[in-house]
Amino acid sequence: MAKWGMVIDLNKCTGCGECVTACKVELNVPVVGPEESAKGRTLLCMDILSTYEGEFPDVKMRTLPRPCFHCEHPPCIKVCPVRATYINDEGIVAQIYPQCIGCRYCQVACPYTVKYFNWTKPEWPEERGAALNPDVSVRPEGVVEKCTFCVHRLQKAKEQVAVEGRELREGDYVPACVESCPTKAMYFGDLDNPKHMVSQLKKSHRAFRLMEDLGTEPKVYYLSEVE
Amino acid sequence: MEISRREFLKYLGITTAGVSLTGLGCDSMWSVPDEVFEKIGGAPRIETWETSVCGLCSGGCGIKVRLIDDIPVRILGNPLHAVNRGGVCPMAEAGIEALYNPDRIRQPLQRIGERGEDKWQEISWDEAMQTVVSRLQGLREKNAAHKLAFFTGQDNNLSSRLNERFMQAFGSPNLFVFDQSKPSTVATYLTQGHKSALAYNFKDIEMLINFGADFLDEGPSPIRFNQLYSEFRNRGEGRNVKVVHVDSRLSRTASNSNQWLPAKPGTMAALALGIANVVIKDGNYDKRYIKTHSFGFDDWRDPSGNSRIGFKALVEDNYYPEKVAKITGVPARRIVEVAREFGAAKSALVLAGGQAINSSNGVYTLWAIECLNALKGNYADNGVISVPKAPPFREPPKINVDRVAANGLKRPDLLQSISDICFADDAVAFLPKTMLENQPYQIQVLFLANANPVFNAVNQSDFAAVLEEIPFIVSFSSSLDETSVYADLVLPDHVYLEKHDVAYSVPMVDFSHFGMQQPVVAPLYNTRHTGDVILQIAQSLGGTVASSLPWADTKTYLDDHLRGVYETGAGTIFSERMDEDWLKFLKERGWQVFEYSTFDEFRQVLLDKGGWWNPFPDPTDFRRLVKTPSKKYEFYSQVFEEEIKRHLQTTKVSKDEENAVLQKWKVEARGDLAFLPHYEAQKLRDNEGRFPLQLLPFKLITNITGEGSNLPMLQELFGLLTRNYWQSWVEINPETAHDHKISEGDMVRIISPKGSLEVVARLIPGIMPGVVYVPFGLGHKANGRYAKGIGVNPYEIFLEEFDHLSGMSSLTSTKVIVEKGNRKEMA
Amino acid sequence: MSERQHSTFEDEQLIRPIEQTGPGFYLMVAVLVGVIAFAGYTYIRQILFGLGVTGLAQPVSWGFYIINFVFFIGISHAGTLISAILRLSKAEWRRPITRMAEVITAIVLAIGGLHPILDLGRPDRMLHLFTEGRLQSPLLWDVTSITAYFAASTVYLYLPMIPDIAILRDRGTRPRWLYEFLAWGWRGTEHQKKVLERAINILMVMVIPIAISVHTVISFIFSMTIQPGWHSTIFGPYFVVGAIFSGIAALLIVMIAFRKAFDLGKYLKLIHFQYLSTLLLIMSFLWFYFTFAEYLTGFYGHEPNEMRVFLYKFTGDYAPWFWMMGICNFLIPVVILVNPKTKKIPGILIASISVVIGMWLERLIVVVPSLANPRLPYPTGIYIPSLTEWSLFAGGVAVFVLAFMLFAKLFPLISIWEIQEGREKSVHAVAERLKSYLPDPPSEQLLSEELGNRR
Amino acid sequence: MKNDKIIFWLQIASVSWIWIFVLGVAIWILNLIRVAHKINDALNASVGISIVAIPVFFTLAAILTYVFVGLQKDKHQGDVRTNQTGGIDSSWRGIK
Repeated sequence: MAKWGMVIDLNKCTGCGECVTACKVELNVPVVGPEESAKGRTLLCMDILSTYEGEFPDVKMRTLPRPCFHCEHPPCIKVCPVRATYINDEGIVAQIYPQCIGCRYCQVACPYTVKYFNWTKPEWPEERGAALNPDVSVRPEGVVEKCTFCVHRLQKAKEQVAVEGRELREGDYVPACVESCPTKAMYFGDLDNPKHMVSQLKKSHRAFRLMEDLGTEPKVYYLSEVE
Repeated sequence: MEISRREFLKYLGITTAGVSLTGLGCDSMWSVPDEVFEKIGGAPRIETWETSVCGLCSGGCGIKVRLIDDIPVRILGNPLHAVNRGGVCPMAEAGIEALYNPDRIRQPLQRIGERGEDKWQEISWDEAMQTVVSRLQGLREKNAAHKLAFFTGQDNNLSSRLNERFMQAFGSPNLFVFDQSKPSTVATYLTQGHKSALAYNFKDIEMLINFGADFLDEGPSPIRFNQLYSEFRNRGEGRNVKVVHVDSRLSRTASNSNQWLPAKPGTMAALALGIANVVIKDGNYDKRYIKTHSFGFDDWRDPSGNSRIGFKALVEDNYYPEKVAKITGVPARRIVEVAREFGAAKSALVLAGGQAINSSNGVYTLWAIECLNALKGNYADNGVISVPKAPPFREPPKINVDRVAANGLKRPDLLQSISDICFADDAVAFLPKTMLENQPYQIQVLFLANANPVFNAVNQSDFAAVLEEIPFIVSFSSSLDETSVYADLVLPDHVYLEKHDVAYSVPMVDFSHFGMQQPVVAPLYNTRHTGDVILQIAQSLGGTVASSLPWADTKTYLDDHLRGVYETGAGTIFSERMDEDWLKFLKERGWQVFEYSTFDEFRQVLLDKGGWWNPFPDPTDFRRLVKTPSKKYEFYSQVFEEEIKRHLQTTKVSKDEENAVLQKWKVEARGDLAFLPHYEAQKLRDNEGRFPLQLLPFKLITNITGEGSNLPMLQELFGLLTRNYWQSWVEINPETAHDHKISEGDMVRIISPKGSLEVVARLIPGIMPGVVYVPFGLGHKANGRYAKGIGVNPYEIFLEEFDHLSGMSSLTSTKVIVEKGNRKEMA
Repeated sequence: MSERQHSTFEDEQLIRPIEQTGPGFYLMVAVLVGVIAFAGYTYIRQILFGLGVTGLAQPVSWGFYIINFVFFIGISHAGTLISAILRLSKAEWRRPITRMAEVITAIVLAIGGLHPILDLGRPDRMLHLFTEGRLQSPLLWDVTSITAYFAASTVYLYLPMIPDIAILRDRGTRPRWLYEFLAWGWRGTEHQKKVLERAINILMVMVIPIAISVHTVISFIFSMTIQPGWHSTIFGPYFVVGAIFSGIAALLIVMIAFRKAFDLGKYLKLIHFQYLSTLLLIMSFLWFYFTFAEYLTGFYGHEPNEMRVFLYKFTGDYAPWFWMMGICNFLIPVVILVNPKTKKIPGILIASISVVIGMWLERLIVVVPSLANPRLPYPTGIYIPSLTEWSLFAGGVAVFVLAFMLFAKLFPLISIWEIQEGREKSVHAVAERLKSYLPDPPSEQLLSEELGNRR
Repeated sequence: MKNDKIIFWLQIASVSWIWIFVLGVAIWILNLIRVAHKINDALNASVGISIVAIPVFFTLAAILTYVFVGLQKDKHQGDVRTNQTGGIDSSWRGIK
């Protein structure tokens, strides 16, 4: 079985924010509006973290795209009381929206704070009509949501591959953020397949994962910047 | 913790784990389907893709639109497009919301309230057209064709050339372009005598010094620069480009550079000359080029035998690193390091933008920076800098000018009568000066298309006053922006996803190219392509106006142009797996890459692939391009001397006359110095220290033009990196903030002599102490529910200062005080 | 006949509130029902508009509901646990206290146990807990242990009440059928007494571990995650100590209130309050010890994430609450209760109220700062509860007071039979017991030998 | 007395209710174990908890039943309503 994972080359990333936008559009993540946003309820399944290092004039700004890390040992699924979040055998940590009771325990338990809660009913202007991604369900209010590695694309890819009668190849399945990254800083593939780019890149001496000491075994690797 | 997924799902009775593929995707066991959810269900879901060009800024990025059952649902980059190569910025991605924006104008509107009151009545197209045509006919009958003015926005597409053509055929010289991202050409003109926009080839450069151009956030085509900057540091060991960024704010461009030199705002000229000083001292410049192709580098004698000072002496005497360090705040050691590296680099490029241009000493700053390029010989034939040709469009038939039009065109345009600016080309900001006094004549009819000076000019209130006075204003906007609310009639344009156009010559791209914009969806509302409307007006006006614009609609007009490309067979349509080198290889061996049997076939392929490019441009021959009196690159600008002569309409200028003119143009230097690049300190009004801080704006990739504010997605991601969604903020250095007793998240009031703003404070170490930054883009007073009343517009409190050589607004001349406000920010 | 009967009954006073109702009662009920109705209204609004009506957000996504859940469950430890421990240790002064303690437990547990439901984004999907529950989640451990504790403490409240119910039944107090039904045919025979005593003894032993498990498991909600400030082995005992601490304080408040309202000075003497407040003082020290141990380990380890939460509490946004907690939980009770002059009813009341407030703050300090300081550089969130949350909190308290008042209307708040048993049996039993603790008296022979030697 | 009968049956019903409740809890936990087993998810945790939880509930129900049955024995001993000393305190005295 494949172990889907991502490698983000920080040396290539410029922090433009396209992955964030692509994610919002692809996953039909609603726009919450100014009032809700001011309360800190913006939904960003993909986010960019930025930090400043040093003091003027020797300052460095670092940007770090942050999807869900799809941990191999996810702390979120252990605590879910109703199996609304689970890890499948391809390593994708997913959320079942119709199952979620909205207790937000997974959100609280995630050491990376990648889970978001739909505090209000998602709304789009009426004029928008059906112009949403039909591959992804629109969340009801009151459930937790997260980055799914665009798992709907995996299913589409599998169907496509089945029709064409071949094996799944690298690049058949990539999440929206990876697909849209203008600087090609993001790689996606099977971490266990030595032919896939990601499995080679993760061995790079520049590769690291966030908070490896927690033992969560994230499946998103970063390649550090070259100074 | 292992769950077999299939079993798990079987158990849960759902097939797709929360994301639906077919049907509703959620099992009936639990699902409480939402209305939106149901809306998605049901249809057959046929997925198609259409290519087009993004129309949200002048970057002209190629896009690929995903349609489900002919409904556009997502916008991606067109990977074949030569400019953006598959990447798009957040703005383009959010473009889908422009299409479905609930505040779009759906029908021609006629004003029923007061000017600017935003009260409208829907009218039919016929009625609206009739009104416009009768007004225009009235002008021509009175032999006053010049009293029609046209304010447009971006001008690098073919439909805006249609506007130009219309204005000429009609007989008015008053077409003005309000494009913020247009690079200034004044410095180029002063040194080289031509006004061509320059483009840059980054392929072989080793070093890049960027003076203040926030390419990664502002563009033009910011995504192209994001790709370039990323590539600069990933070319491989030893081949990476060293990028030095000069700016007072650690922008994303600065942080993606190797080195950041924080120079005080308005002092970049000094820094550039300081670098020149070291380079010249080290003798690390292109001596051959300087010797044979430049003028005024060494001291020289004029025809009357007077000794004149040259660039070298000027720089060596005045801009040694220690002095420059004092002016700019950049340590001398750093200046020397950077200059040594710059000098040593085999191929190095210097670029400028942002506060280097938009400051009261902008022309001299740009000039000084350009001289660094000259020192590296970049205006020779090393291919680093070029002037790309426009694509070989077929030239449209000659414009017929009747008597009325000829009379109109003879009249000076609105800017020519302004005497206190040197070059009026980019001086649209000066329009209110003449228009308010009805000089040289009063404008009777004004057309507005994509121009929004009431929002994005520093003298926006003057523009508003101008609009109040104009008898008849027609807006072609698709949304009621700040400027359009002053219109009498709104003839709504399609949104870019609904119309045909050709976008070409994206600024700074070094090869000729164009992208095909095509409707990916039938117009949602009763709107019309502005090109069609212009053509129809021309037809209704009849006579030479009609015969000069003989096309039935924009599409035929565009096709007519494209035929030229088809017939010359130059370049190639964007294509898969055909990289530049491979195409070059083919071309060099004389093979035509693609051939099309008919024009229609060519056109179809163009639309499918998204555009055309010529990856192998002929190198620019600057020797032929340079049109200075000396026929060389002029460190000492004789062009400027000529300009003064032309201004005074004499051939001989006395010292006093010259000084008077310089005085008028707010140049402080006198004598030779005025004709050489030099540093002039900005004069900042700070009323005896009452305003201790300097206010500057910056832009964000999430809303490059400020016109993306009516897209909720962009509003929500506006301050993505600082997490200021749906709001403006001020960036302050922590030290400065401490001095002013401001802490992170405080509501603060920024007060300039002109007004005040209330925003949230963000303490950011990447800001120079003493300078505060407010993002541009929010603070709309109109433009729909998502834009109106969100955030603040810093331009409201900027002083109306200008660079009187270029007429550009100065954004570095405003001093402010920042006070702690009353309420604490929630969140 | 009944007149005479009543007048001769020694503990008449304990029954009187059941049989007579003053206007104050109705007024109080009206006010409480008003508060509860408003809380109900805000909850319905929350169901309609979603959790958006609360002050919760990213990253502080747990707030008042979880805080109150932990707080109320903590209060519930007043009762059953204290009464069981006192009974087990044969502390004779427990007699007038146990009933009240047990009632607090049963009521507050019901209220606290429902709080997680308020917190759900989708309360309509509650049933998923039963059909799809996942026992690895500490939330389900809570469901199980709170259910068990609720069942056990209700039984533990009910069984010792049977003889008292029989008294009411025999007096003919209305509604008669209720007492008839609840008395389970108690006649006070030797056999019945033995059965009851045996049952109570078993329950007493059983209820202690259950009670401890409840609060331990509640602490596990936090400590099972790997979040800084939460992931601590001390949390189980720390929460239990805190729970007993707040429970005693709540018990003292209730005792003082009903002593005043029902004029029970004869039964609840100063000595009871002093004994109980000594216990409170001990718990205060114990609480301080645990708090100290908890924070010292965090501080000494100086792990950056841990430190951020630590500093947020000590010097950051939550410093006012943190130090107020310290003052309320330690400084005030210790100062008041150490000094015999202030260790009187008013002082004890102040100390108790301060402890209840302090313990609520402690729950706040546990829940919010850890969430407000995510490990990755997100903005730290300020949590400001909305009116909905405040009104539901007030509603919870109102339900408690109302339920307690209704209980007092139906059943005696002080166990009549235990008082009587104390009067009649225990004086002698205690004397005997005391004698058994003392060294045995010297025998005759030794005594005479001793005398002989002296001579 | 007819009233007594009704009350007796109500008492029986309430005691049975506790058993229904306890059985319900047991069935619930067992169901969760079944689910956990079926999808191979956290079985040991489920079993562990059931081992502790189920006996506790049964013990509780057993105690209650024990008391109920125990009290039934002397249900009709000494008609209290005619007892002059009033209430149960007489029986306590009797014990002494």
